[in-house]
Amino acid sequence: MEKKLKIVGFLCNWCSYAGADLAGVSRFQYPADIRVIRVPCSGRVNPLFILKCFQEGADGVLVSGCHPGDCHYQEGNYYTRRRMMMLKDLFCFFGIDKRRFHISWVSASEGKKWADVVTAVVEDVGAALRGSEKQ
Amino acid sequence: MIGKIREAAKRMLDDGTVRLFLGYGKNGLGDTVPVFLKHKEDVEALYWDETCRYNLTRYLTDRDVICLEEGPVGVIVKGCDQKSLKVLISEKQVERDEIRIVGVVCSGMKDDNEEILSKCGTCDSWNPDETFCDIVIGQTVERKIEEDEYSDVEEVEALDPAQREKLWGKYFDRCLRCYACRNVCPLCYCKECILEQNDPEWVPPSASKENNFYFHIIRAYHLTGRCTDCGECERACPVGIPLRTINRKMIKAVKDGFDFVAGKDPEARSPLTRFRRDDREDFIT
Amino acid sequence: MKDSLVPDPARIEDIRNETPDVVTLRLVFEDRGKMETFSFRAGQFVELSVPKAGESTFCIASAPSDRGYIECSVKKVGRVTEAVHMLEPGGIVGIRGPYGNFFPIEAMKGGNVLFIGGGIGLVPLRSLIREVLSARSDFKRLSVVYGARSERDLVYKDELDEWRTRGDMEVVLALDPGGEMEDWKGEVGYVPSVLEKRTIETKDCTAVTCGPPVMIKRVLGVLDGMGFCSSQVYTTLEMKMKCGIGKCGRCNIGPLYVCKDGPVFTYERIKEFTEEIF
Amino acid sequence: MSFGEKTVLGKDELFRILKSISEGCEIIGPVMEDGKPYFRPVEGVEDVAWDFDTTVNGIKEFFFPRRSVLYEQTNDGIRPFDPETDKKRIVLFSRPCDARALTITDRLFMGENQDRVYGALRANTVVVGLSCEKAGPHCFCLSVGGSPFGTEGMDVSITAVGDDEYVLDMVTDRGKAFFGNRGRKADSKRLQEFETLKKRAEESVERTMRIPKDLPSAFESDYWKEVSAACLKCGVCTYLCPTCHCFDIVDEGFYRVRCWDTCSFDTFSRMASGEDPRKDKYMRYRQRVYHKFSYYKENFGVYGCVGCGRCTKHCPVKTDIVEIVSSVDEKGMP
Repeated sequence: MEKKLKIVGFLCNWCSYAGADLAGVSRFQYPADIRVIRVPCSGRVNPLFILKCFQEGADGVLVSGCHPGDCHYQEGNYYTRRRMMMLKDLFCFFGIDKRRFHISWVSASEGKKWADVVTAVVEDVGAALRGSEKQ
Repeated sequence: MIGKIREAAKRMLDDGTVRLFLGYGKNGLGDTVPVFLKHKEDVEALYWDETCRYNLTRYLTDRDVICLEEGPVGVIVKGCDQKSLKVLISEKQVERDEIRIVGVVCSGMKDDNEEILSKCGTCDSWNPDETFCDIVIGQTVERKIEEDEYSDVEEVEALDPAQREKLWGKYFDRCLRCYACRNVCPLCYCKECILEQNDPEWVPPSASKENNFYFHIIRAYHLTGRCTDCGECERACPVGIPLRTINRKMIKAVKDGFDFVAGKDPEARSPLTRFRRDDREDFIT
Repeated sequence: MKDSLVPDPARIEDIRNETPDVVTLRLVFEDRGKMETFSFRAGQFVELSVPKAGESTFCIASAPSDRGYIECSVKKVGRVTEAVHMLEPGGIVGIRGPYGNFFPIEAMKGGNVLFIGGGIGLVPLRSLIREVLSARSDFKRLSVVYGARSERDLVYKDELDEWRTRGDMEVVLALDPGGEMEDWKGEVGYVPSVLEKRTIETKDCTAVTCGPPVMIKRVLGVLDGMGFCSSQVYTTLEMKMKCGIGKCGRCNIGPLYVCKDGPVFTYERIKEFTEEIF
Repeated sequence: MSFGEKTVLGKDELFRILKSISEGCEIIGPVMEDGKPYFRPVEGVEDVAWDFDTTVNGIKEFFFPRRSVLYEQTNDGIRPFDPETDKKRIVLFSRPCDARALTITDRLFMGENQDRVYGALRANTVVVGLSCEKAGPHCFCLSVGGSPFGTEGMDVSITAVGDDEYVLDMVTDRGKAFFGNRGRKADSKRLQEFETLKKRAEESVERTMRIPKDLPSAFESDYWKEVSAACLKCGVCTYLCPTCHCFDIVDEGFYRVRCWDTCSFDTFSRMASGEDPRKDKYMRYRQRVYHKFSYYKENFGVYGCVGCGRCTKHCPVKTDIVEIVSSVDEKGMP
């Protein structure tokens, strides 16, 4: 069996966390390589948190919030979107494989989507790591 | 030109328009240094030539030198420095009323080897903005502005991730963490930088390649949407890290992503404190 | 070669809450031999460290005559001290030391001693007081003037009571104005003002003070006014220290390194550097 | 060959000797990186520059590393990190100022409570120096007791004497043991030439620092506020200084790490309580000057400065310590 990855997921309380919950209740299967940190809003995710994750040895990071327009606080995730866009760009520029850092929108009703997102993220992170090992 | 600068400074100090004047002078070695004048008799110390590279707006937020509440301060700005000043005003670090701006037309600054600075080649603001400055000194320079191609940034972008990591690794391995880049930056004015916090400690203070990597990510990110490419960081770096390339990467990203260029409008808000409902989504998983 | 920057592990035997933000740790070296050979003098300090948090400087609060353990009192102010407060009895910390100089207890013998402390500044004085009391007959009059912000901020409350009731020493407790409750029986006022109001025989008297920098500064002024000669006045200074052995370069006052040449200084010695200390 | 006697070698021969004696050693030498000279670990002697201006960094960081792990905290207790004492290292072509700086930091690190890391790195390293033919525009070594032809801190000193020939001077027993008897005895013509070059090199030092006799008297002067006004409080001057040695001890995870620190930084002397005895910029700048030119002299008998001029050359705002110290008597006395 493949080595378990360490992926940190920052999930907003109102949508993605509930979505993940729903995925569990609905028994959708998805890899268990993700460790979830619940945040009030994806806008709470300070880019420093993401840096800290990588610094402390995380293989990947996922930030997940409500769909644009659905933020519990009206507009928190719009800011997140801008911040993460820039951060991802910067990571890329410095040579951190872009497949190691993901942003997704998962609503409370999208249990299936959550499972799909995690599956895709785990695959991507794994691929990135295999790629760098080859180097 | 220098005569006019001295005259302007003298007048302002004399009639009490300002209580302090920030300009350029010379030290005993003949090197250009920032000078802080308090008396009109001192204006002879002012100089102007193509080595006045420093961005003096950096000192406007230096509490060890200036307390803006105590009365207005005069400052010499070049076109490039003026952009930083606009950001400082937009971020409410400096009140426009607290300063008197002496814009000086610049036709490019030179480094210690007498070569024109790379930032001056693509500079679009040799002539300070007359509507923004209190006085503009010097004849307006007519020149064809070269389109900024961001070729330095694109060169790095063309590499694959592993090559990029190696490239920056080479530079960051050299980094001493002297923080000259941060301290010389007019926009790094935080009273307590997060790099100095130890609880939580975001990056350990020791200069290892890995720690430096995170330090530079943080530095670049904090300047995203704010940096005006005055190039002071790169100039100050004793070990030659191409910091402008990093900053310019983010300038380009902000321009592409949000159609925003910092330092144009003193009223503008940084793009990361705003949003559009139809912002790009192509990076979302 | 033993690295002087590598600490020895010590186990926390007991933790006492002194105030809401001060605890006293009783520490015993894991290596029994080390415990037996560990000797120090009142006024010296140790570098105490908690893994993952770092290392910080603490005065030894117990007296050299207290054998088999050492005590440190720790006020919660930063990263290391917060980590210390999270520890429980049985936990392990690292200790380097003892470092620095000490109170010249021999020179104080045969005379009066006046101890002036403020807040957590009583810690190094406690070590000295305990040492003095263990040979009480060698000294004449002993007085303690100690103040804190409020009653709950007084450290070593039980010991203060014990000193007050033993009959052979004078203990004056003071609280900052506004910090006293209705039933407070001691003085109200800042330590320097409380001190100023007292008549003190300066002849053959050594004054020892420790507290927040602003208090020390004013106390030194008051003592000066009372007629104390600056060589009769001792203070122990707090500076940021890292190495404890005079190398890391941050704790100097002029050419004197607090960690090596101090922390105990006579007022005479530091007079010219007061701008840098306070 | 008697000890202290100078010998002469051709460049090719010297190169061969350096190559053979550095076999199996880690070699540190001057190399060009992006157009600037630095001291770096190199693969072989052939990578080393023979003609170079003052390097950006000195050789300090190879004895007092920017970051050194002191020990690791494990479940089984404390595991000290051993500096690789058995590994031999050779520093090639240290300039006289950088080598002399080692003798200054030795006084601090090798004295009482000897520093384990520094001590080990000093012990396993041979320093081969290269005299300066000509001083740089920022050099002022003569003012602080050094010389472009100085040999303090070196084990072997090499001097170019023209015709692609080099004069070798075995400064220490260790250098001699390492090099063995090499070259032919320098004849009087060569020795005379050596002296002429030395004189010429010394004359090329243009800058002079006048160190005030009574620096402590100027302590409370407003002069320090004036001269430090433009200072950025960065660490360029101190980190590039070959004698600055201040450090911090921090925990990085379960590693205890000793890393560089500088009196310029806001956090250097700030306590957890927020108290800071040197809270203003001028106090920190003054601390740097006093540490070098007053306290170090008082405590260790030498100035904490070798006159390499790096602090002035690399200062982002060209703060010139030579001018500042030299003018204390005139402008700084209360």
